[in-house]
Amino acid sequence: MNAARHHVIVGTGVAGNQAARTLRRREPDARITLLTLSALPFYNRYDLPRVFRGHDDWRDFLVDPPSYYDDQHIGLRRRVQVVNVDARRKTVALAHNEELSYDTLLVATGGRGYLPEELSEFRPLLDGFATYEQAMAMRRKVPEGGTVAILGGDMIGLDLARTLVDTGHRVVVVAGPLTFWPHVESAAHRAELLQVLQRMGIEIIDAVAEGGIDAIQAGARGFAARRIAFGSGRECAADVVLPSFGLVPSVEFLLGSGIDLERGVLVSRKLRTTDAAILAAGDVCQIWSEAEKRYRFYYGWKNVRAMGELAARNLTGDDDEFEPQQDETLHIHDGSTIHSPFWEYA
Amino acid sequence: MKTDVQVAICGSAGEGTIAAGDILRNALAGAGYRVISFDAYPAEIRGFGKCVARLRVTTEQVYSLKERSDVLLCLNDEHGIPHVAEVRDYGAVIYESKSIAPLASGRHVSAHVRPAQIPYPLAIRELCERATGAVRSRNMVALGYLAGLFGLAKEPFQRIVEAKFRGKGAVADANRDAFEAGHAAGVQTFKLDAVEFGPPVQGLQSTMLSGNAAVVRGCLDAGLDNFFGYPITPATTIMERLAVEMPKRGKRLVQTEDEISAIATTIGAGYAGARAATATSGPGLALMSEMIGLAVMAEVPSVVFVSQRGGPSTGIPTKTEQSDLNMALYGSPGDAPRVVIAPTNVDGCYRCAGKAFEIAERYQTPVIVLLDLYLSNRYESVVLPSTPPFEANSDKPLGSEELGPAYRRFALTPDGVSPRALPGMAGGMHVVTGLEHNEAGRVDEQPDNHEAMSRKRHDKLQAALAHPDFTFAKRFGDAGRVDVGLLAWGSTFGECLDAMFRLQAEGIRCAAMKVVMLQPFPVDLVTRFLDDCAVVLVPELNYGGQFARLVQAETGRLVQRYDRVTGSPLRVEDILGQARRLVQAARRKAA
Amino acid sequence: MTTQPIYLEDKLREIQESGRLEYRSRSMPTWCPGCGYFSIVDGLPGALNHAGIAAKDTVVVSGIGCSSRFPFFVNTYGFHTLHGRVLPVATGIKTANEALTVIAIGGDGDGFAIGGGHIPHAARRNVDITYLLFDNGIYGLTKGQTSPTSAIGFRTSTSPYENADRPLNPLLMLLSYGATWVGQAYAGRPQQLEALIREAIAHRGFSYLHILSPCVTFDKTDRTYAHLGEQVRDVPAGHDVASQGAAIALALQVGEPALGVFFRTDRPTLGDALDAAVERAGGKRPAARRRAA
Amino acid sequence: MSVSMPSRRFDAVQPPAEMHSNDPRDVGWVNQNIPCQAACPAGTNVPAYIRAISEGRHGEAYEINRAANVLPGVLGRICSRPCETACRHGWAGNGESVAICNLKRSAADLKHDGHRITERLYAPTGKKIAIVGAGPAGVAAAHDLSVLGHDVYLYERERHVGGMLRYGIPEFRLPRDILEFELHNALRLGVELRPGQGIGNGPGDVRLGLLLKAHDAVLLAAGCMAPLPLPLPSRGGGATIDPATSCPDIEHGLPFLMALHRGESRSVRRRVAVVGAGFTALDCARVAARLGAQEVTIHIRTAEEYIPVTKEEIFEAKREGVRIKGLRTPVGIVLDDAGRLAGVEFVQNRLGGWRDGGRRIAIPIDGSEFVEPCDTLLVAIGQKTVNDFLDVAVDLDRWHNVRIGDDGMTSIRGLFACGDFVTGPTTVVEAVGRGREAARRLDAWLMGAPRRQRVVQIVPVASPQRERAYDFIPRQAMPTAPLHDRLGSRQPEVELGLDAPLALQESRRCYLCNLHYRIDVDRCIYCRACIEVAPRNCIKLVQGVEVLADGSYGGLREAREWNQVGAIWIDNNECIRCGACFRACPVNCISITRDEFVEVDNP
Repeated sequence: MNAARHHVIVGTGVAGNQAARTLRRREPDARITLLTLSALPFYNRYDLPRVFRGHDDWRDFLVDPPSYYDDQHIGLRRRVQVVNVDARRKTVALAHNEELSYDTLLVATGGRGYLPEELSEFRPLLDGFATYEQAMAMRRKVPEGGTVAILGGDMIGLDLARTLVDTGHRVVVVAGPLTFWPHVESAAHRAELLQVLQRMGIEIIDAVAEGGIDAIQAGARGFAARRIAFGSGRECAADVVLPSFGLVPSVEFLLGSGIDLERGVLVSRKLRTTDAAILAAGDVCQIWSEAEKRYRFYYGWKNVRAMGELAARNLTGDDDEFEPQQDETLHIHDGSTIHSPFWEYA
Repeated sequence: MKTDVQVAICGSAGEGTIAAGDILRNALAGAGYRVISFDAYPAEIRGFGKCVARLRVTTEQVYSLKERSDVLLCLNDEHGIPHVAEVRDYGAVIYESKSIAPLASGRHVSAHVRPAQIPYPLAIRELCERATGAVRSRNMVALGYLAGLFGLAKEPFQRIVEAKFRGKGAVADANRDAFEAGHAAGVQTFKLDAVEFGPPVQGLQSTMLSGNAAVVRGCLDAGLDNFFGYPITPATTIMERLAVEMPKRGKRLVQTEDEISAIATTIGAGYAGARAATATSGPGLALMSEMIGLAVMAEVPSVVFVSQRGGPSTGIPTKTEQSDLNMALYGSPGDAPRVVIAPTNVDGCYRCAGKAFEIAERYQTPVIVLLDLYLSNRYESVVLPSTPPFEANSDKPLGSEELGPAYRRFALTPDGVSPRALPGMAGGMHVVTGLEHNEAGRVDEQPDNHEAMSRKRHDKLQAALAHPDFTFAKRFGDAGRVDVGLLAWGSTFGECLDAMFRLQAEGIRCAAMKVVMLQPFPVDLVTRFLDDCAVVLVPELNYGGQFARLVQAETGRLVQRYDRVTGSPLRVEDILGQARRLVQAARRKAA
Repeated sequence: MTTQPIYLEDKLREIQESGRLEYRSRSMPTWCPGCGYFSIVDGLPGALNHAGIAAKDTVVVSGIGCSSRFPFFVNTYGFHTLHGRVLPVATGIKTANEALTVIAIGGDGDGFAIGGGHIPHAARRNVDITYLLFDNGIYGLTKGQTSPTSAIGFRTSTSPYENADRPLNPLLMLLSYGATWVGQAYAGRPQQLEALIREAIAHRGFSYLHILSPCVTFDKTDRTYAHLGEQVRDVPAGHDVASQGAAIALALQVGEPALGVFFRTDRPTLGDALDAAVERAGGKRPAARRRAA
Repeated sequence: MSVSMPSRRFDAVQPPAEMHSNDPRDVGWVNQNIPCQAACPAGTNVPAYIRAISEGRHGEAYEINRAANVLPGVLGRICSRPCETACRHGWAGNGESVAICNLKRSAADLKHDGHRITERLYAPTGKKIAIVGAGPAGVAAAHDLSVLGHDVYLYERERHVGGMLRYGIPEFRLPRDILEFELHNALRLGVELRPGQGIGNGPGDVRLGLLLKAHDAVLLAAGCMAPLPLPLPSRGGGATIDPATSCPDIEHGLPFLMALHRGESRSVRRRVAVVGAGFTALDCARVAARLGAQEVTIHIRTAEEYIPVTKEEIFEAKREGVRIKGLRTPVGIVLDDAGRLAGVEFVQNRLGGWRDGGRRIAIPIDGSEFVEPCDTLLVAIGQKTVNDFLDVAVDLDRWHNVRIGDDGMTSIRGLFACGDFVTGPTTVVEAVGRGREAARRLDAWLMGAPRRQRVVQIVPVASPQRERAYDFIPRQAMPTAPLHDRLGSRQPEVELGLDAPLALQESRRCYLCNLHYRIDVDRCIYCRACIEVAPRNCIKLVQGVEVLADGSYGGLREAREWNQVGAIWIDNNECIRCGACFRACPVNCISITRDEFVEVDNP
């Protein structure tokens, strides 16, 4: 029976790919299908800031060569969108009107950037940095020594920020409660950290102190492309504005599937959802933490990869629990630079 | 930067697949690229028929299509899926992203795109409906997308579309809007493939012509007066184009009720002194063969274009083959020698068509110009001479002293060609008949006469082997002794030439020869070539090695046959394989 | 034309119980969507079914052309012959086995151009076959050239400056050739079409049914559903089907094609004549060769 | 045999004459094919009024609404929109549902000032009916019963009629002038108002027993106004207290809102916590934000996906700064030394089984308690009915709501009940629907038989009335007041309404599901021209159709092979009424009718 099993994995991030790798190792004959919205095979998103260091061929970012999927007999379907999961019939519906049936389903859709509702009306004026395409698009928009305004911050945004500063760009971080997301920092420590950021060459604007963001507008001809207006009347010009408020899990396609959701997919520590055939792994998972007595997300490349690995094992006979792999404390080096364990990746 | 991009467009006949290919190749030729293109399409006009249009777009001169395409445009999933595999790594696969009918698992193109290929889903149908309110112009959406994605200039497309749909109001608008919608989508799409269109060739003023279209140009430049025809795939387009062009030049075209009538009327007009022709395919030639016998007997100039298709009988009307050679050479009651010539590319179609009329007139004979579906429907960007390189009149001069009571229509002369009087000429009155006749044209069944006249009809054609300004056979590649020679005729030669270049690149001494005049046969040229080759490969698209047998019979030399009847053109790869095998065998023997 | 809503399952029951579906093949017709020939490929089964003629005793013979794909879509014996050569083949089959119902099928090009030479002879011999001629006034399979029934002024790829050849009048020809049953139908009126096919088959002798049908792909101007729908009318009440003169008069009114039976008469068929010759020779009538059921 | 046909032009469609039908296949078709109307508790004929709007007949659109739900201007603002959840345009692959509710409002907004409402009055019956409670259910019933010719007396304990509409819903969602106008229209047909008159045992109350004697029938529509208590132990093991009474910083949501709407003053402190997941909870949070709270958080037991509030409502609340936190149940409160609220103690939940209406059960996780600091707590976890005023012995169900029979009557002859008073808390449109249903039953009882019945009216339609292009119009967003204009005061309406151009665009999006496309199988020539142009997989070669128990049609059985094709048929379930097939059919064998429910008088 196992030989004939069809494992379908939604999402080809770190978790999905690690799961596929593991599944193949443990079930040489199983049918494995990866589904992704991306046009490219799995590449290292943490690496994307490198586009500002002159790496602009997507092939440089691939983790495995295309031949890997053929050699491993892993079906890789790109630019396909899952719109619905029918847990009873064990099928996923794809946006182009195709139906795909599975024996086991692994949800590894990860998260996408969170945009606070009060900013949603400005969406057309904002940029993203989550995909290779977005990264390249942003690089084209930012001139030599140009300015990038990062709203919020978060460790992904700050990672880009330090690269931008390195490469001679100007970076303004509009700081708020999520500036060090996913780190949770006390008010006192936050103030200190903000100072360190300034020492790192990043300009800081305190959103709250400035009465919040009133509007984001397109700049007039001949001026910077974007203008941010604050409640206080202060203004800030930039070539691109990048909202960076942490991640929200991508679970829309699971609505109505009967799987338990809150913000993410609610899973046991064994990464099992409320449907026996469906597991979840990575940033999309909201896992019960016995220690903290709450459902929580475990971010970071090490955690996500471990989840992918574990989900695959639990899909193929094991029954183990997830153990966090990631140090979550934010360090300051000799008062002049910060270092986040979330910045460590292979 | 060199450009060498092959685009394949596939879909059902009804989806405008062929039309899309046609617009694309014309636009690209117009933009200054070199283009070779070939469409494969079914007998059904609409519905389930599967079509593939392939174009190879280059800046360097090439002679055949590539094995692998760089870009695939799928207008529907069912027909697209089998072709995804032909797309090269980092090539682009463009396909419909929103199916109307539910698709079974794996029946969408996206399930077949290999990891190294770049998927470009496109809501073709929806974009079309949004832009035009209808679904007809889906192909234009796809073309627009292609142009937008690869940054091709819009202008040539707009020019072609404008010309193609001139005066068709709403249809023209719909196609323009659909193209624009697709183009916008293409421009917005982030390009991830490794396919690049470099700048076109500076100042290249080529025109995109199919083999049949080139034949038409040749006919017109040679002053064709009358044309009679009956529709048959793949020759029909010759007549269709002539129907448009001849009246413009005060010439006449008549669609007869069948091929029998078509050849008869052609011969009648030829007898009356007109430059006349008809066009057909194998089945039509079969019907005509008796009449061709009459033309031989009556020594009436007449030109028959034969575009071969898959046989025998109704065979495979929409596939290519070179299997009518024997019928063209011999098909008729009795000994009926005629001239048979076969161009090897679109440019050759033009020259052979024009020359056919000179030869027919000069030697008072039917001339069969052998094409095939692959050549007839193949498009190449060609540069035509500004002034036609053909004689307006090739009739053997008829001195007034020869006219009169003593005039003998079939007088035996040194070159076998008798001065021909045309109806209306004073003192030239005579009778032609299908019965054996004497110099005066009177019925004569005497053995001596029959032998003499038969000799006359055969010998006069030998002079055609010296006809001015005509390529009877031509050698390419390395001079002197070679390890392997490729000998071919007709459409097959392009693949042989590209194969030859590849063999040379592999360090194999190699030459290739095309034979254009098949009857009378250029024995000396071919024999000399054969003697230079350690081994000779004769690739052709028929089962019986008709050309190889002809060569062996005419030269007395042995050649290696390579006969394929897949209905598709030969693949360069296959020719290479055969040639390598022969070379290795020869070397082993030598060692 | 309902004053009550149409209820699907009532219709389906009616159609399925009628048995007509058994005369259809499995393969879906491949004509262009909108083609009038669809109605014929549905009408013949209906007619055969209604007349109670077993599919196995029926042979459908055709030539070359769009219409001649017909045999592939009916569940009877079928013979797809060469361009224009349908009637001789049909005649041969009928002569070999009088027990068969032989339906000859062809288009306007197949029948009146290349095959034109055969029609008069099939008619005057009164071969006991039914000839369904699908007339769409154009060559469809070769992608739209002028046909013998194309109207004057009609533009096609081979008459880009308007067709100047007078279209022939098939009904007039057949009436003059001596066909013993001549009628006309329109693809847009499926029920009437089926009824006429039924009557044509029922007729003993050479029956010729001329079926007007649009080519939606290559004729967007002349013989469209819209135009034909406006032009056609029914054979006037009181028309005398026994009168060849009346029939000819009717056939001459090409402007508004009449639908229905033009002419019907009885005279010995080719089979009768052959039988008679046998009798005169004093021989014995050969029993029609039976096919295994 | 005769084969000649009637000699009129053949291609002309002869449409079916207008007719009424009770055939289960027609009734079933309407039920299955007009999802919005089927989903509306008041059975509003949505396609009809949207069609009217697209033709600029806003007044007529308004009347079509009024005929079903009595208070279109009100529902057009605050309806829970079950119709939009059901809308065909929102089905997979079809895009977003039509903004039905916003259109309903636009009809009310855009009808011209001189608009005269139409009412088909019945002759006076001389019957006297008392209705207790002037909320949506009571008002709807009063309207219908007065139209049917009865003398109606409407009792209301509050000073003004309107119930929840007036006292529960904030003005920024429902301006009062709109409410006044529609209440007036509903009650102007000789309904006698008795505002400020309580029914029950209290001082000044009229006793129900008397009411029963004095009228031919009494209808209880007292609603569901008593807040559910939330007994919470104060941290440090204090006695369980009812927050509403014990601490100035803790209040029940509904009384909080009602007090404000009575004109009493209320205030909140800096950090406001709201517990509860309904419209009341959201209203409390948004009001709190307007009263100057810095941080407003709604704490819910399950998750956003499962709470019975429209997504638009949640989004607007979030834009106003309200945050929602899930999977938590309050288990205690934390008071500071001064006895002021310092925080609320919650326990983490996990999701349990399913409740009806797509809701979830929350199961607390032992030992996962935690404290959220806050200064004001508003409890809006639901309401219950109060029936202690009943001085007559009437049967109750296990939720202690009055039990009614199929005839709408309680265990006491002549005493009817309806609305939330019977069902427990629901929605306004539900209450209206129940009120009208009760009126119908009460009338039937009084008159001895139903006076009206519902039938399917089938009317031929000459053309599709739609263009394919309409299907690509995006859902028109409701214009809203800019953030900084909102939080200052409780008055200005947040949603500004669709103007005429927006309404026209939006109305064109409606598929007009009441259009029924049929193929006349007898005239179809199987040419498939229609399938060629179909925008979806909506026209099928069929060999059978499933007939359901109630005689209506289920799914089509498609044919794969030519000899199985019994008919070509339009799958009205897939059909989006684009009209492409109608235009493409060469023999005009496709007909369109408008099939919809109408109410007709019984003979």
